[in-house]
Amino acid sequence: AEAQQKKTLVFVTNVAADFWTFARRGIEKAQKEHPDYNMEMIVTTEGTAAAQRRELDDLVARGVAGISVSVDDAAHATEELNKVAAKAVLFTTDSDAPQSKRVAYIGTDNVAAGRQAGQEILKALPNGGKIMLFVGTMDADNARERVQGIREALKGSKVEILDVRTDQADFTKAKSNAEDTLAKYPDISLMSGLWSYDTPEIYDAVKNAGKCGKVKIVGFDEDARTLRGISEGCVQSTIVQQPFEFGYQSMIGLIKVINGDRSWIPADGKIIVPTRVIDKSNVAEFVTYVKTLLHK
Amino acid sequence: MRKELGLFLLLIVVSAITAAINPLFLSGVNLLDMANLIGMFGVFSIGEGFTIITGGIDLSIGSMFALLGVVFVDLLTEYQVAWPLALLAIIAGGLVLGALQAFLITRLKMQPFIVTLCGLLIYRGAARYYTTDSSRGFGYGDEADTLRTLAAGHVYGVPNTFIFLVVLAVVMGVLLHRSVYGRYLYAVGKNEEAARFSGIRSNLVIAGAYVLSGGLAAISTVLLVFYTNSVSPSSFGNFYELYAIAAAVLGGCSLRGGEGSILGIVLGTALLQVLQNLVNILGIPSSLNFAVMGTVILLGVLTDQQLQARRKLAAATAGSARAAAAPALAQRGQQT
Amino acid sequence: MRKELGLFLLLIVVSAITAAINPLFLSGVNLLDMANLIGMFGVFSIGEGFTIITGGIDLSIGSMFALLGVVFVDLLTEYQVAWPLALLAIIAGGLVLGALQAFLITRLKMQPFIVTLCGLLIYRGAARYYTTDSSRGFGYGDEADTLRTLAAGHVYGVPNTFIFLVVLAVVMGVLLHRSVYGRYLYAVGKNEEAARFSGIRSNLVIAGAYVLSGGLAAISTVLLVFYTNSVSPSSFGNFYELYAIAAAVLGGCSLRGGEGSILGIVLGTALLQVLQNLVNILGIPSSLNFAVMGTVILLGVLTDQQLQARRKLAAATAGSARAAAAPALAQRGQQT
Amino acid sequence: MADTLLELAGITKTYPGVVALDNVSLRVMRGEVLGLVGENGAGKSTLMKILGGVTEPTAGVIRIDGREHRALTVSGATRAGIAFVHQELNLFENLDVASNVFIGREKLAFGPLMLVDNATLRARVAPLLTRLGADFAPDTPVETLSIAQRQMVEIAKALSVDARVIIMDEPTSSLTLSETERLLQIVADLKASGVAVIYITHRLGEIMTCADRVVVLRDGRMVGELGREALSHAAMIRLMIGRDLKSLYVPPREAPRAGGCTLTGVVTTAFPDRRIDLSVRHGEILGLAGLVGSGRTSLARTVFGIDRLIGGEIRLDDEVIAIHSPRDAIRQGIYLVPEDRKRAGLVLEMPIRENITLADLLHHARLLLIDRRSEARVARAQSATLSIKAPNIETQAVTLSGGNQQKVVLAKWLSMQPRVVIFDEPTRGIDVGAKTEIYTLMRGLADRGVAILMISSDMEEVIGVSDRIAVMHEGRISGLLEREQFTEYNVLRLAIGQALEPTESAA
Ligand SMILES: Nc1ncnc2c1ncn2[C@@H]1O[C@H](COP(=O)(O)OP(=O)(O)OP(=O)(O)O)[C@@H](O)[C@H]1O
Ligand SMILES: Nc1ncnc2c1ncn2[C@@H]1O[C@H](COP(=O)(O)OP(=O)(O)OP(=O)(O)O)[C@@H](O)[C@H]1O
Ligand SMILES: [Mg+2]
Ligand SMILES: [Mg+2]
Repeated sequence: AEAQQKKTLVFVTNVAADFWTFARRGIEKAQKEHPDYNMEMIVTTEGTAAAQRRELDDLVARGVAGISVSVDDAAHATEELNKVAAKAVLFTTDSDAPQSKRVAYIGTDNVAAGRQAGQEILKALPNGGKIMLFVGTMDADNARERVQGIREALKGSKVEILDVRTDQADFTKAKSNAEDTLAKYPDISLMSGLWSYDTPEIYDAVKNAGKCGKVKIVGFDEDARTLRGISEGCVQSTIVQQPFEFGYQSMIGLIKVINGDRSWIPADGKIIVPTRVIDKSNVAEFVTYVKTLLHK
Repeated sequence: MRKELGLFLLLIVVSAITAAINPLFLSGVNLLDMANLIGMFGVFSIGEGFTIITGGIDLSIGSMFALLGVVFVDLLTEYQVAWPLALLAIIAGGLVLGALQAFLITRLKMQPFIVTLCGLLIYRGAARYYTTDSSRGFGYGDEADTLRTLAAGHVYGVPNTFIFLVVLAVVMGVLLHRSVYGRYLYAVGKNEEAARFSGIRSNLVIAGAYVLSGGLAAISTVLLVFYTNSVSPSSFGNFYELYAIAAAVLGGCSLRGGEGSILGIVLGTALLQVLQNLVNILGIPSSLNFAVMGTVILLGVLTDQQLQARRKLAAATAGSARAAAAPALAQRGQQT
Repeated sequence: MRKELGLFLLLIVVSAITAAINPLFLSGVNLLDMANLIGMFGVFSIGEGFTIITGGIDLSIGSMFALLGVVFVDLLTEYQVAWPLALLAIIAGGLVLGALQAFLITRLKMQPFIVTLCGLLIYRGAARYYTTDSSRGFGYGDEADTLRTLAAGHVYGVPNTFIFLVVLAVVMGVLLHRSVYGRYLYAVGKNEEAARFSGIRSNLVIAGAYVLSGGLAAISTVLLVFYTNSVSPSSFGNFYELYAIAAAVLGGCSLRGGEGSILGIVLGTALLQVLQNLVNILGIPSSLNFAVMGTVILLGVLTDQQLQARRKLAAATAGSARAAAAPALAQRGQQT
Repeated sequence: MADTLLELAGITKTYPGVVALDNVSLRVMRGEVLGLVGENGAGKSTLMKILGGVTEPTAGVIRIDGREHRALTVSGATRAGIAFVHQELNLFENLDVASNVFIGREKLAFGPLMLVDNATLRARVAPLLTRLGADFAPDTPVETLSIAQRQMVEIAKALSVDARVIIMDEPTSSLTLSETERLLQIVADLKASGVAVIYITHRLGEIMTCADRVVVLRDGRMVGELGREALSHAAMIRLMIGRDLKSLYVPPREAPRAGGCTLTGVVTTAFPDRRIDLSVRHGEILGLAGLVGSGRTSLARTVFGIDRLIGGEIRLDDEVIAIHSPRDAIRQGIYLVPEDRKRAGLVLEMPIRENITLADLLHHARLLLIDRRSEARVARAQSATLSIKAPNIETQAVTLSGGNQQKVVLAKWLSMQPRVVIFDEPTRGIDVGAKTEIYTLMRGLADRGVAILMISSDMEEVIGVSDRIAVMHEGRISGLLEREQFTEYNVLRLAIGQALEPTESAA
């Protein structure tokens, strides 16, 4: 019965990915600070808009007080989100839906992150070259935005994007895509993985082919092997988001709004958690940070 | 009817337990949300049921959703086609895909599993290629508002999808259980050769099931599109054929063909939806969603089978011997 | 052998065309990459083939990979278990899961499709729950380097996985085509009742196939884990059962049971991998990956079927009569 | 003979590699019973399938009411008043009896809705079942019926058509004497009402009883026609196999020995409240007769370990043996030749060699690997001894005729060491030539000291082959007959559960 009294806050992800483990830690931290709330995380089963809509409906039916959601297919979910916003405090995180009546967005600016990656690519290839991008699916917003950012940054340079290969989030396929690229383009200069597992698979493929250093790698996110690759010098750099902050700030922010405090929210509602570039210079310190977060 | 009764009881028990733990399960909002989902999933599960009754299977449904879905949205938004036309085009599309599969199965004598598996691969590939992997949706405008109201609206709070399913179930129930076509379907599903010897054009009967499944998949596409308002070609409808198969099998369809009822399929769909709902309502970790579903299906089918075996044993006292042995053998025995 | 020959020719033709367009297809690097993938996928496809020959199916393979995969990595990294122990534990795990399914299928007489579908749902759910949806990988340390060298290394450039597959294929080929168990397997797959009337313990024979499939899935898990170096419980091995089924069916296994050969399954696996590779090598949009696969399977099965029908027509001159009619009928029989 | 009802002229049917029918012409008169006989594979069923519209002839015409057809369809044939009782059962287990009887010809209600009017169907089927003496109702699901009952449903199906010609392709293959008699009575009634019947059977006695005229086919050709007056077993057999048959039955060469298989108080799942006591001695053939559903097959399945033994014990040479599975039975040398050879006797798609060695594979294996040469040796020897007609031992069993298939099943057991062999309907659907060979084999076995239990519904066979006859009635043994008591009358009395007349037993 007591559980019914407590207000419930829920964090809804878009796909099942590692990334969200960090957010979970953030939520756990918030939970410790606010034991009078009941905090949950829902890792979706399917990663489809339909599944997410069902989850949101069910949460509204359950009468939860606040929801922070990484929106699947944000451009088209407005109506559903508005329905949710009418019943609960609604934040978006990681993937925004600016047209909706969400109160705030806490997350990355993926186009900016893409631009950052573009800068890193330029740094790695001062004389230009051919590059290949790898991602799970291109119909995900963050994939499109990152590609867009990279293209913007590379505009006018001598770097040529050959193609974007997709793998449906199948790691084996991701790795064989990387291997096939090495086979097809012996002169490839750089490969970039846009989703967290892509970069480590590229790293493995490049390393197995004995092409470390010859083929540069720039990636996204903080997979352990990505970081190891950076320490080894096989991976140039990676752009990391701060999902821990997504989780933590979402919960704290929801509580603030529930208590009537909206003063901290900017006009467009966007609270951008900046992305960071991890390269050889700061990787050691970052690894320690990640380890303490994950293994506690 | 015994099978349906058992399923109904299972549904009641599961619901009662859930409601006991969290009474919100029975709240109006939740019930109507579920009704809506049952409506959408029920439509294509009925189609799947028809193909299963012929002794076949349709694995292509989920990919059909993706292909028809992106085309449908494009017709409305990109090409500004009037909604009745777009609707017709999509339904025609579903029927044509169904007919194509039917042709390969009945004329070229390919196995349904293979044909529809290739359909699964090809349709989704086509959808992804056509959209160059970008999703399609109704974003800014309010396209096809009339159709949207029809597909996603409600009457006195009851979702139209649910009303549609009820009507469809009645119509399909009459078709399957009372009409000549239905009878032939059962006959063909059980013993195709004998059906041909009885002058039944079994090819036509089987083809009908696949065409119907395609048509109902098309209608479901429209319902699903208006539910999510967008279609991402790589994930839209992924795996939904498994829901449909599970619903049909739970509802008493046998993959060996010749068995199943509309009521059973609808109840099966309802059970699957309740199971998914309760995971969220009870706050069970969502990672266990599929596991809960798998466990309940397993236990459900198992209990039903044991009960039936016992019933048969009891009936056998009346003097039948081979009765018990034969089906047990046939269980995993040869076909046709 | 004719079927295998046809498949081999198809493989040659596809390869030749690809090589003609892009000679890099035949580069050492590419061939060895492919050999590695064929090695990994071949192992579990052989297991799948065994279950299909009994007239059943194993849909649970992909989810087994996920469950066994996360446990395996955890044993090595989290619990620092010595690698031989961890390897044994995982293989035992695969065998136990297989045995569990075998029990439900042979003892409780449930349909293999249902049992393994529930396995698919439950194992993945368990994997996700166990890891709370986070992936497991070899990150910072160099765990199990000996085993890694065994699983992911190579001898004179030839990947160990491929060598393993060749050895396995020979062993399994002898088991299937020369041993008493193999003969029983075909007999049970073709006509379980007649097999039982000949004193064959068909339950044991069928159970053997599922246990074997589980065991080979476990070995594949290890190979796959060392290939990707990490396991995401929600996506690892997703859909791989379909690859396995497709490879087996392409290779001549019939879903009605009683047909198929190891050589065919291996060739089928090879064809599927070549198809995926050529999409990348020829720079065909990734979105068409599955579509290409679907189309080639469809055309392959279709051509083969037409050729066989023609051959049978010719062979019938030798005097066999009803033989031709019977399989044609059964062609579209139901599956178990 | 003025009334020609229909005529088949110059019918030829070729399957790839086989000429099933070669220029056969046939005329059917109104109200006659035309017997059609011939060896297995002679083309009887094929000819009838053409008439029933199930297959198309390669050449020839079908004349009905003066109109010529190149081929008929099933519905066309039905419209022309041709009804068909198929040789292979063509029923739908998932539907009830009435639905099966009217399948493809449903009575519709509600006009354009094309709904099936079940009530009418059932009402129409009920009298047909009564006429056949069937003990089940129109709404009984077919899956609960025995083979014999199913055969009655097939017959009811033919009767339900208002037919002018009824084709009966081995309608009695699963029926025992009393049902057969009833059917023959129905045939007579049909004839009296002007309906023609084409009657195919391998039980020549039935032909003798009912046929007005007999047409004999051999190898797809019509080899002769016998009028009522010229009808005799010998004449038919001569035409069928092209020579005289010395004698159908072989007498025993040695007297039965001591020992054998003894059942005491055996209870089967089919009749949980009945106990069976029976013993078969080494060297004898014990016939087991009874009506349809009397429990003979269940007894055989129980002894062979397919069905569970609920009570009682089985002794072999005075030793109690435990049989939980066919494996146990086989280990004891107890073998079963099942009644449904295609389903239970053979793996049809396997070659003869593999079928023959299937039950004894371990003897052809070293280290669990099969020695194909040893297999081939045994298979070749067996097919020579049993004179199996096939191109070679790698021929698939499907392609063989019924008689040769049955011989393969026998070869499987004969290659091992039989002590007791149970034959369940050993000659069902098998032509006279092959029958004799099988009888000779059985007798040969018995003479070698094997105990043989022969379940048969063919009265001639039971009386001709057995040394003793046991009769079952509703799950129990209702009596035993010694050779001098062998009469149809006695068997039948016991089969319907009446005691023998005292004069008989005194004699
Ligand atoms: N498939 C079946 N379903 C229900 N009851 C059956 C079936 N087969 C046989 N029975 C019943 O079981 C009992 C014993 O049948 P069984 O087959 O052993 O007798 P049988 O004398 O061999 O008959 P048949 O001549 O048909 O083989 C009978 O009461 C029969 O009606
Ligand atoms: N569908 C078919 N395809 C090829 N050959 C066939 C087919 N049906 C029958 N045959 C062949 O035609 C010939 C005649 O067969 P049919 O079934 O007419 O013989 P039957 O006289 O009815 O024999 P039985 O007494 O065994 O029933 C046989 O050689 C048979 O193998
Ligand atoms: Mg015949
Ligand atoms: Mg019997």
